[in-house]
Parts: sequence; C-alpha cells; structure tokens
Amino acid sequence: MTRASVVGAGMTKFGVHDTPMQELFGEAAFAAFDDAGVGPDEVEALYFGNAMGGQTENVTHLGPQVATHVGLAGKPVQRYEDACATSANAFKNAVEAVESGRHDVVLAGGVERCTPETGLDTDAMTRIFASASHRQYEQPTGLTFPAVFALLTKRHMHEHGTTEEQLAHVAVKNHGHGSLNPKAHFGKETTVEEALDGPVVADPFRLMDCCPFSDGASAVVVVSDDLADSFDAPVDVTGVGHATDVVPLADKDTPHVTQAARDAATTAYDQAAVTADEVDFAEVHDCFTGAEVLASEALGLVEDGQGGIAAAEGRTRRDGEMPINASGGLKAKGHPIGATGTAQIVELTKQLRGTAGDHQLSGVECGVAHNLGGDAATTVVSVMEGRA
Amino acid sequence: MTRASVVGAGMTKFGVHDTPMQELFGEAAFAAFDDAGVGPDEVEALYFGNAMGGQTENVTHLGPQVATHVGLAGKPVQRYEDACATSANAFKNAVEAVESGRHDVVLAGGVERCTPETGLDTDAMTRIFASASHRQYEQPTGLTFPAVFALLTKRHMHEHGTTEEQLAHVAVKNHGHGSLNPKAHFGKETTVEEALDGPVVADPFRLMDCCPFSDGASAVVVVSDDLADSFDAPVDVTGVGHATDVVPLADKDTPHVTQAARDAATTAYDQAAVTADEVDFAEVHDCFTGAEVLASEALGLVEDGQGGIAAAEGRTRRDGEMPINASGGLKAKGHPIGATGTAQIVELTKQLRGTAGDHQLSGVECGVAHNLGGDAATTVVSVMEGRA
Amino acid sequence: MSAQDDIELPETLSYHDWAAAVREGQLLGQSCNDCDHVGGVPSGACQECGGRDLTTVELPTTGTVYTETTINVPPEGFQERGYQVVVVDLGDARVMARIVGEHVDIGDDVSLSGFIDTDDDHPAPTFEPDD
Amino acid sequence: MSAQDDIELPETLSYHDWAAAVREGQLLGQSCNDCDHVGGVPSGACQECGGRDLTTVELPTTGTVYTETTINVPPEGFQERGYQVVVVDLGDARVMARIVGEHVDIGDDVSLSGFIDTDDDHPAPTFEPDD
Ligand SMILES: [Zn+2]
Ligand SMILES: [Zn+2]
Repeated sequence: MTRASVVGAGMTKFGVHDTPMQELFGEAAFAAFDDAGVGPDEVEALYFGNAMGGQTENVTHLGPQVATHVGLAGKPVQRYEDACATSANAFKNAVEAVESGRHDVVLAGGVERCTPETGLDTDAMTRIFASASHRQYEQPTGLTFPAVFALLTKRHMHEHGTTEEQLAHVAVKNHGHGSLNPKAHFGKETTVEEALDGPVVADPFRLMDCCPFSDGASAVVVVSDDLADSFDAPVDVTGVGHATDVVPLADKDTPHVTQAARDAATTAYDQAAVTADEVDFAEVHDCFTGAEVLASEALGLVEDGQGGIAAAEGRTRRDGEMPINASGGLKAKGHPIGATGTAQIVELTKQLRGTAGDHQLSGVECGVAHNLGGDAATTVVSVMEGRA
Repeated sequence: MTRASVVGAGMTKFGVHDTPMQELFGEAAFAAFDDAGVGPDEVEALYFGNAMGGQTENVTHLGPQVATHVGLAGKPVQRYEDACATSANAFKNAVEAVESGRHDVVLAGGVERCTPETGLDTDAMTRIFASASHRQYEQPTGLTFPAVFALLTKRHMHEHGTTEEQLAHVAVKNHGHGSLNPKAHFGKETTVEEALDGPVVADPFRLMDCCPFSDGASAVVVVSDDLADSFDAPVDVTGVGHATDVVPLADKDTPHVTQAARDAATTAYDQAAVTADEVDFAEVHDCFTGAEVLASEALGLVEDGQGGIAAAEGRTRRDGEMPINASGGLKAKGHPIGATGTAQIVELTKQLRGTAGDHQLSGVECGVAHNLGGDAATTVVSVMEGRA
Repeated sequence: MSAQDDIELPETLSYHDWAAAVREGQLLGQSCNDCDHVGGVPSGACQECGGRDLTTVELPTTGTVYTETTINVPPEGFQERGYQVVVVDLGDARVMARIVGEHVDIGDDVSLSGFIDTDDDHPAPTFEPDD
Repeated sequence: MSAQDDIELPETLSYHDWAAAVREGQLLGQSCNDCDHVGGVPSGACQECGGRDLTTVELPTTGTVYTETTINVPPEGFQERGYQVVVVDLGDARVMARIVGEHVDIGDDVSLSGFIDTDDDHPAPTFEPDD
C-alpha cells in the first residue's frame, strides 16, 4: 500500500565542503524542488535532520535557519536527531504527515559537516561521534563508534566464522560501486590486499572498513498518495518501519542480531506487503563493513551468518543477485551523519526511476533503505517501489 | 474541536539536579504514567525533547536511552530540538500522531541539564545558549540570548514606552507566583526595588529579568479523543499552532512583534474555535521579562503596547483579569530548556483539572501555552480546555 | 565613487563572499528580481516571495540604529565586557553589528567602521557613531 | 564473604550508587520482582517486562568475555592507544568494561580488577584475565 510518494530528490556531492550548513542544505533542497517542479510556496512543512551541529559548530535551532535559506520561513519546521538515523526519522515523520492528511507536500532532508573543515581534528570528532553511546555506562571505557560496531562484529565472527577478508570484500565492493557515483566521497576502487594492509582503527576494523568523515546534504519532496499522480516521476513509499532497542549495548539480548533492524524490517515489509525475496536492491547502513554484514542478515536479504560470505562471493555486488549499496554506501559515498538517511531515499528514488546514471541497476522495482542510529538501537527501514 | 487529550502529567522539581538525564526524565515520565494509570506496555511511542545534551554532556541519541530507562525500549522514539521550543514541538508531533490514528497512546516530554552540575560555567553555558542564534550573522558580534531579547525589548520600549520598572513588575509577579509552586526553581518573592538594583546582564535586563539556568524534566501522556474518556481526568488539547519566522533577526520584518507567535496563536485559536477573550489563563515563554511582555501582546491577551502596563497594574497577576504564568513561568519556575514546553502542558493540565495545589487558579476552563525557540523564530501555541 | 564600481559582485551570494566583503569594508545583500525585496545577508531564496532569482547588491554603509543592547555577560571566547550590539537600519535592509566607540541610542546615525573576528575567524561588521 | 553482607544495597539503584560501587570494587545491577530479569546497569524499569519493582543486586565480579575490541584511535580525553574494551558476561547480566593487563579473547575468564576514571570523573570498571 502506498503511504506517500517521493516526487523530488536532491543531494550535494558528499565529501569536503567549506560551506555553512544552510547553504549545503539549500543545494540539496533546491535540487529536490526543481526535480519535483515545486516552489517553496507549495511546500507546507520541513522535517529536518541534523545530528551534531551543536557540538561541531555551536549551531542549534538550525531548522528555521535552513528553512529561511530555502524560502520556507513561516512554515512549521521540526529538527530530528537520532544519531546516524537522524534524517530517516525526519523522513518517517514526513511520510506520516502527508499520509494522515496533515500536510499535502513537505520537504524532508538533512545536513551535516564532519570533516576537519569545521576546525575539529580526529580526536575531537571521535569524541563527538561517541556521544551516541551511553554517557554513564559506555563512554567512560574509552569506547568509540568503530569500537561499538567492532564489538558487534567480533561476536558475529565468533559465532559464524565471518573473516576479516570477507569484511574487506564489503569495502572493495562499495568502493567499486562508489567509483560509478559522481556524488560519492570516494571515487577510487580498492583491493582486498589494500584493505587488509591498512592501519587498525578498532579491531577487526582497519581504515578501509570505516566510512569517512563527510560533509553533505540531501532532501526529498514527499507528497500524499492522492497528489502523487500530478507530479512527473513519483516513487512510492510503501513501508516505513521504525524500532528501537535497549541501551547500553551490553544489556541487549543478543547485540549482534541488531533486533531493532529486524523489527523495523518486519513492520516495513508488512506495510508494503512484500517479503525480503521480493526486494530487488538495498541501501544499508554500512558505517563499518561489519555493519553491512549485520544489516544484510537482519533485513533477510542474506541468511543469518552468511553476510560476509555473500559479500565475498559477489552476491551483494551490483551484478549479483541482491545488490547492496550500489551508491557506494556510507563506506564510499560518505556519511555526513544527518544527511545519510534521506540520501538513501534519494538513491532509491533515482534507481527506481531508472535515472541513477552510471551506477543504475537494471530492472529494479522494489528497493529497501536501512538507516541505523547509535549502536543500532534506532533503526528505520523504508520500502520504496516504482509507481505502477 | 478536540485534537487529543492529556491524561497524565508529571514533572520533576526544576532546579539543581546532580542526576543523569535518563533518571531525571524517568521521574517525570513515571509520574505521568502513574497519573494516567498506564504502564509502558500501553504506550506506543515517545516524542522526546532535549535541546543541548550534545553540547553540555556529550550525549546524543538520548531518545532510546531515556526510552530504555522508562521501559519503552523497542518502541519508535524521536528526539526533537528547536532550541527553547524543543518539547512543545515534540508535543505537537505527539498530538498529531494520536489525532491521525497513527498511535493511540504516546508519551511526550523533555529533559535538560543547564546548571553548573554539568561542569560548565556561565561563560560556557552562555556560548551554548548562543548556539540558537545565527552562526554566521549573529554569533560573531558576541550576541548572547539575554541580548537577543534585549534587542527586541529595547525596540518595544522605544515604540511603546515600556519601562524597566514595568519589566521588574513581571519578575516580581512571577516570583510571587513561583513562591506558591513547590516545583519552582525559585521559591522566594522579590520586589521591584530589588529587581532594579541587580547587575545588568544585557540592558535593559538585569539579573532578575532573566530566567535561571535549571535542570529538570517534564512529561505528558497524550491519547486520542476517542480513548480519552476511558481515563480518569482527561484534559483536551483543542488547538496547536506552530509557526516559524526569518532568521537572522535583523531580516525579520518587525522583530519585536514576534510574528511567529501571532501566526501560531491564530492557528491554535482557529482550531479551538476560541478567541483570546475566551482564554482564562496562559503560560507564556518568559525567558526574560521582556519576552513575557511581547508574548502577552502577540497572543492577544493584552493590547499591543500594553504588555508592560498590564504587568505593572497587576492585570496579569494570578488575581488579575488574565493570569499569566501562575506557575512562576520560566522566570521563577525555571527553564531546563528541553523540558520547558511540556512543563507548560503539565501546568495547563493541572490548572484545568483543579489540582494545581497552592497555586491553583479559580474557575479556569481554557488555558494557553506559548513556547518559543531561538529569537522567537519558532513558536508553538497550544490551547487546552477541560473536558466537558 | 562606491566600491561597487570597482569590484565584480558575485552572482550567487555566499557566506564566504559576504564575509570577504565585510573584511573589505563592504556590506553585501541581495535584491529579489521578482518582488524587489532586499535581504541583509545571503540567502538561497527571497524572504518575501521565495524567489531564487536574486541579484547581489552593495548595501549602504551608513544607517540608523534600529535597536541596541550592551552585553555585560559575554559568551566564552569573548573576553571583554560591556560591548554594544546593534541592529542597524540601512534603508532597504538591516544588519546586526558591533559598535566601536561611543555608546549609541536607537535612532542615532552610524557608519560602517570595520570588523571584528574574535569569534573563530567569523567576521562581524562594526559601526561607529557619526559625529 | 561477599561485600553484600557488609553494606546496605540502595533500594532504588541510581547511577551515583552504581558509580560509587564501581569505585568500591562492586558491580550493582537490578533484578525484576515480576519476571526475574536481571539488568546490568541501573534503570527505572525492567527491560523485559517494563515493571518498576526492581531489587538492587550485587553482580558477580568474575565472568567470561562476550565480545572485545582493541581501540587504536581514541576519543579526545583518552591519551593512550591500543586499549581493549570488552563486554563481560557475568551470568545473569553483562557489563561493558576496560581490560587491564594481557589481551583477552572471546570466552576467556576475567575478573573485576578495579576502575578507571579518566573520563571526567565517570568510573568504568576494569577486568583482568584470570591466570
Ligand atoms: Zn522576492
Ligand atoms: Zn521484569
């Protein structure tokens, strides 16, 4: 069932930008407006994501600032923050706003600046990223975000025999995909040897297992099912699932199964009346290579325990049976935190329209986006399908 | 028309708390649960506000953390940030969620820690509060938040003849009110002389014109109109207006009219089918005494230009014709940023039920809450009425 | 002769252009080609009509004080106390600025006098009272 | 003789109680009186059933490594590199901790050895491998 439709999508190149956040967001929002053929007068509200502007640049109340920049001053604006799932949560709420008839046309999107252009070095940014772990029960150990996913991945390796080579294959695949995407932060392919030769960040993750610090923005125009046909190229949102899990991670039943992703996927698939088998491709939250392995299993795209093997065998490559992260994923496309969730929606929209350019997949009709926050304790899973 | 009902309300004492945010929030949430007679299993989602935990304590992704603490892990959680209007925005979205049938029972609330218990001194907190002004076009002047409202108030004084004595009367009134409210940060009355004798923070504001740095939390259980009658003491939300304005403030048409408040009030009154004359009492965002003057006019509770006079004449005192901030307001009750919006809803709920205790107003049937963010560029106005 | 005759104004006004101009003693705004509204700082869209067809304009460097306050409790990063922040009415647009020199009141005439960049390299224009 | 015999356990377990106990060489959790679920850190409600009738319990100070990683790129505030963070399975509950001493692998037996409080006075328990 169609819950809402995306009728316009835009994003900046992900990478290094020496530009204030409102200008970065403006580039994405105007691209989405133009793609949809709407002006700001037709857009009724903004559902906005930014994860860490307060910490990186002493910027809060950014919603009305970016709204002003794109001509939406006056309209209701809400900022969401759910760590790396920030703009997927904004998107979910945007979908609900048009589905319920509250609004007809809304803008959902996000922006973030994470590169040293903010003036912050790796140590400072590593602490800021760690703010999404528990202040009292996790941060005091010196935990970092690579380490959060390393803890999950190590247990997966222990239980299923997943190897560092398999993880490297995820990186190689996504860099290969990213090399076809002009919006990607990294445009260069890599090799398993190169990946396994990098310095260790938090074992088993080496440098090439980790997504980069990126700047960027993304935005989509979301309209109600009723209105969608009056636009040129609507793509339907048929399911959005959102679930959380216990924090801190030690208290989760089985941390590496990422239960929130399973719960969110079940909800999203049920709403869309699809099964994992009917999904043609997916954008998943590969902040670290191990995270893609866990996500591909949690979404049912690969059997439990087979995520690493599937990557190594090329089954999740763009020419495989279940292409994952054809955009390059967070790993190669980049991960400007608050922009990542809606950037996945931008990618699904373009793939389902057949307008993804050099990295277009062939014959795709149903795509899934998986965006997580924190130690996977927030996950939003969205199903999109071409409009019949 | 009833959009939703509040069936449970709770808050901590506002003041100084040496307690992690999840525990503070838990105190408010459990009070709301108990007041409503619900357990976490009946609550379907959390609409959560926290404005600056990232900056003050390096805490993000706090939504799932507080959800875990109150037994809501697993459920969808969204964190809102709109500076000082943070939890009013969460409340608005909670109301829409139950009104649309998305959820039946949700929790909305917020928490903040702003006192030196976080380890931050006045200079550091002053910079953090300034993050809600424009990073590029306002912060570089050395602007502070007292100064933002001083700029608005000075122009109001220039145009309408509002005096420092009148501002002092707002402080005296709200301290008087707060002395009757055991949850208030300040329990002590003050005098006009004392207020006018304080050190200048940003002229015309002296220390007593400014709300304190507070820690605290508040929460309300919000249910759909249909469900409300199955609870003991529902109070109806009949209107919620939300509007924004241009940022930075120099670009606003007429900054001191706080147009977003006027727009939000118009929407809220229209939804509730009430006029300002029918409002019996209001909780308004008196972060500074001048802000109460502007708000009382923007809401139509006092004629334009008469806000200061009304306060000086006692017309907005609890025994006056239009009681404003009977709780003590931000000025005396305190202003834990992300908790303030839903604390106003807690106050309206208790007043309309007749259970506000020592600071109960008599015969009130319709109350208004006004919560603003930034330089008033975000404002949420809510109308609540006793259930017939 | 105004600076406008000398230098090329950027077609799309960015913060970086604006900041560079402040450092050069110039205030740049944008005029909307659809409704003639003038904005005092760079934006992607007109605040009046939402239009994106904007022309960069040089704003006057003299104006009157629209509102003002003197700040005695500064944020971290600002050492001094007792500085005055104003909104200056430049005719078509307003800008926020710091006052250097004598204290000013609402309605006083002021002129652009330079800039400060104590805040992490972000410049803010400064004005001084006219005699 | 366990410490439980000596000291009074707080009825409602707060972070401050937990932290004070960590400094005393003790790990406190909560047992749910409705469903018997044990949580490894203080909470207001049971993670299993949402119940609020919780009893503070002393957790074992020995366990096995559930998962582990060694961190070479630390956050600001942590000077050293190459430290190991683990989740320790204590039987009924798990806790996150720092390893001091030899590197450990999943399944290894470890014992509570003390705490670190390099992070702004927030203590984290430390474990060391058993011989
Ligand atoms: Zn215009
Ligand atoms: Zn239980």
